[in-house]
Amino acid sequence: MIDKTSLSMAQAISKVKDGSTIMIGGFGTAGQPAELIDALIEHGARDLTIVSNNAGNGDMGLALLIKEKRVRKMICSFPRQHDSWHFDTLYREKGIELELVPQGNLAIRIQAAGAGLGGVFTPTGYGTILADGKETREIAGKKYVFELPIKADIALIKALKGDRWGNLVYRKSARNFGPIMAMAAATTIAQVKEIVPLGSLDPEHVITPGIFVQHVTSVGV
Amino acid sequence: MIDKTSLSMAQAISKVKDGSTIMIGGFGTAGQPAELIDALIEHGARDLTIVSNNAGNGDMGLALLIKEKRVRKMICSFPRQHDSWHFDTLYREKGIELELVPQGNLAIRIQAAGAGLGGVFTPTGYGTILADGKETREIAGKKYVFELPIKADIALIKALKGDRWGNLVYRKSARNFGPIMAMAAATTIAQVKEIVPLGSLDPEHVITPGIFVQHVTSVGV
Amino acid sequence: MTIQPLSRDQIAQRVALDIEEGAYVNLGIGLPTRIANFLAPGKEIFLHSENGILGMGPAPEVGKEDDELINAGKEHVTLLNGGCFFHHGDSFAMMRGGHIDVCVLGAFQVAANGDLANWHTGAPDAIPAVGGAMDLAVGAKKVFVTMEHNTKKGEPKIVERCTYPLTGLACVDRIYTDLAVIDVTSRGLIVIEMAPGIDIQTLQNRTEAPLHYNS
Amino acid sequence: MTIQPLSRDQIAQRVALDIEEGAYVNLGIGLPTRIANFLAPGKEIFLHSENGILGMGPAPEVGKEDDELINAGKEHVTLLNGGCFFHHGDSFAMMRGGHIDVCVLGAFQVAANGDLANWHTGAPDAIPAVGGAMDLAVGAKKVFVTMEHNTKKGEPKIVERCTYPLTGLACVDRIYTDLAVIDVTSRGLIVIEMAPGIDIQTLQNRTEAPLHYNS
Repeated sequence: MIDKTSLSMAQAISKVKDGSTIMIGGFGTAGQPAELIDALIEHGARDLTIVSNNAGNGDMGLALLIKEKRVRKMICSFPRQHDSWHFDTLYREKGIELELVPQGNLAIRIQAAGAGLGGVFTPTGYGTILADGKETREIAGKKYVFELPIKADIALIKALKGDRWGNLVYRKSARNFGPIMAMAAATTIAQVKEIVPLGSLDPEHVITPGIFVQHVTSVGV
Repeated sequence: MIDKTSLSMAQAISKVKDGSTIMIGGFGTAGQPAELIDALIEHGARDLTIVSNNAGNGDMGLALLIKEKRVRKMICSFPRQHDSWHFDTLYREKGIELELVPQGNLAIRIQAAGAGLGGVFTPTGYGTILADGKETREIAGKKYVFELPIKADIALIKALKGDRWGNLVYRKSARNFGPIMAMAAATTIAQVKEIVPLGSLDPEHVITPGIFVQHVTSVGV
Repeated sequence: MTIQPLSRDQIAQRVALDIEEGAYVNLGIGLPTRIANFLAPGKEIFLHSENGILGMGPAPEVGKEDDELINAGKEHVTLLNGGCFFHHGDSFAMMRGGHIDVCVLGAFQVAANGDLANWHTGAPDAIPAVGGAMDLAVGAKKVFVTMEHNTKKGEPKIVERCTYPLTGLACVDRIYTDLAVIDVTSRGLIVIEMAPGIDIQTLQNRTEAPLHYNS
Repeated sequence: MTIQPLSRDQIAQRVALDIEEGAYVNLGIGLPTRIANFLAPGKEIFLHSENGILGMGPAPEVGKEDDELINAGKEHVTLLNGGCFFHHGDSFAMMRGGHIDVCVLGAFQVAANGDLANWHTGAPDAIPAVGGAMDLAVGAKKVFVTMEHNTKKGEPKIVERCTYPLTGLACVDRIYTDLAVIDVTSRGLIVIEMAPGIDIQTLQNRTEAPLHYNS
């Protein structure tokens, strides 16, 4: 019997190694896997590359991971927020590397990794400093920038419900990056509010098929 | 009030012009919008480019459209089936052009069009005759072929239910190409078994958001 | 007659007039978000949020906020009957793929050729953050900009060439400021409306790029 | 002892032994489809179908067929408890993106370096059709091939170089025929099992490419 819910959060997170690339779901705090990030902080891995839309809020979660200097590099679209002071401080001190990626290029590069593409030509960012040094091409009269896939060793995502085969459903705008990050990581760990019996998720309504998820861990209600 | 269900099937299909590129959903007969294809046959448009996984079955639908020499070119992955005699005959007579595309490249090229990409590097087909003459590139030690997006003037798809804003849900493996074709066509016409009141589709379960659909037409039960 | 610049709400109200029923619309953070308040209640207009919402409704009643139902500015919103959710891949396919009819963005500068600068002042100590602005700039069928006509120091924001880092090239279709509504065309900037009390010469004085008028 | 070639069902049964619990597996049209019949009922194995199914179950009872629940060979199937549906984009992301652990394909020819030819005879009047074979060949973590060891005319199908148009380059990991199970390795073809009654020399005689054995 395959049971992807069998590991504790700490056991699942122990797959993270120093130097890993980790995708973290969420748009602001919506969809952010707070408990998994706490487990990652507890775990102690260092020298991480984090792929996430933002660079942490307040003093918790990703912001705390950054504060503790465990993040070597952030790949994100919108680090600056009203409460991103830990990132801001470290960035100004040159204590953290930043690869700033337009949000849609972040999404498509993650998707490209999940879908096994070598790269894509995207119109976004053409002619801007975020395309500096990148290959460009005119295709059918429009200008594009070549972007490489972004893949990860681990994805940490938050969903609403999951089953022992790893099937997931999400809730409202907390879905955001979860489904595409699950596809782009070698190991995806999903925290869910509820683990449900196999077969209780309608096969028409599953958003992330279990093939993209290696561990499902419950955070209770 | 926006009501995408207001046109009859014939009125919706009248948007097709001679020389149009038309995507037709379905994998074999599952998900094939049979009534819309009948309306297209009735409509009379000629010199069509058809993008569809197969090249018609038996004597009806797409096979009939091909038999009537209304299709200039097929873009598909698997034209040959046990009952694809109309395509087979016309192809051997050089009465129809064929662009044979590996199924996953067909899918990703349709997705690239829907997502506004200029093109993608795909590993599929590398080193085969289906990549003859195409640009290739080695990226991170793996070989890829450059493929251009495939977009369409019209997509004809089949779904289970739709509402007046164009939101769609599908049924089982009849979903197949519907969602990605809807994204890649300037005008998408969906035939549904049932038009349901706005709000009766759960916002978490909508598979094709209405933004990708211009007309919804009922074929009854 | 003294110049009566439009208030921020009046600018939002003016943009709302140009959004047609049935349009798929993305409203940027800040002033553009306010436009939603002025859309005619009888018109069905589809508001898109980059974080995976179509059919976004107004702010919820106090006490009914849901932290998992937020807009791009991370403010609480609601979902209309008929709205739906989707992931970031599909959301940016809508934006990049030309499916959004209108986006409305704020700006630091717009150039005469439609170049847009709205994400970065270029200041060396600024924390850069781009979000979805570049995707909207290249992907929306029409790009509208709302901004004050001049900076607080009185410098023009409609310029010959942007001095701030660009968001997108030749992408702006129409500019709404407190002083005027201006179309960006292949024949240059064409003023189509002016605020009460302002004259052509005064508007030009406050604008670096040359303005034209349909005669 | 006379040679006792494996029947098609025996080949399918043999492949089934090599599929581990928890594997995500795509079974090609024809002989590979039969493998499903021989998977140990106690093992949970996830069958993927390119047309948007994960967790495919066996053929339905007579009278319970559903034309909208079919496999890649357009045969009626069922869905297991815990299975799900998705569109073609996601389905081929699974295949091309390295998410499928094992695919099993039929073949016209396999070369010593793992090149696979299974979609087109190259005959001038043949109607070409490729389907998802090329995606599986490049994308699955392991590519298994099942085929008769020789053509009906007795020609070898395991060759130095494929003469038929290729499906994928250096992609085959293991070959299952009626006469042997052969691994494709960087050191060449290594025979790991032979059918009852066949000897090394006879097997080599029926094989164009040189065969090796682990001593």
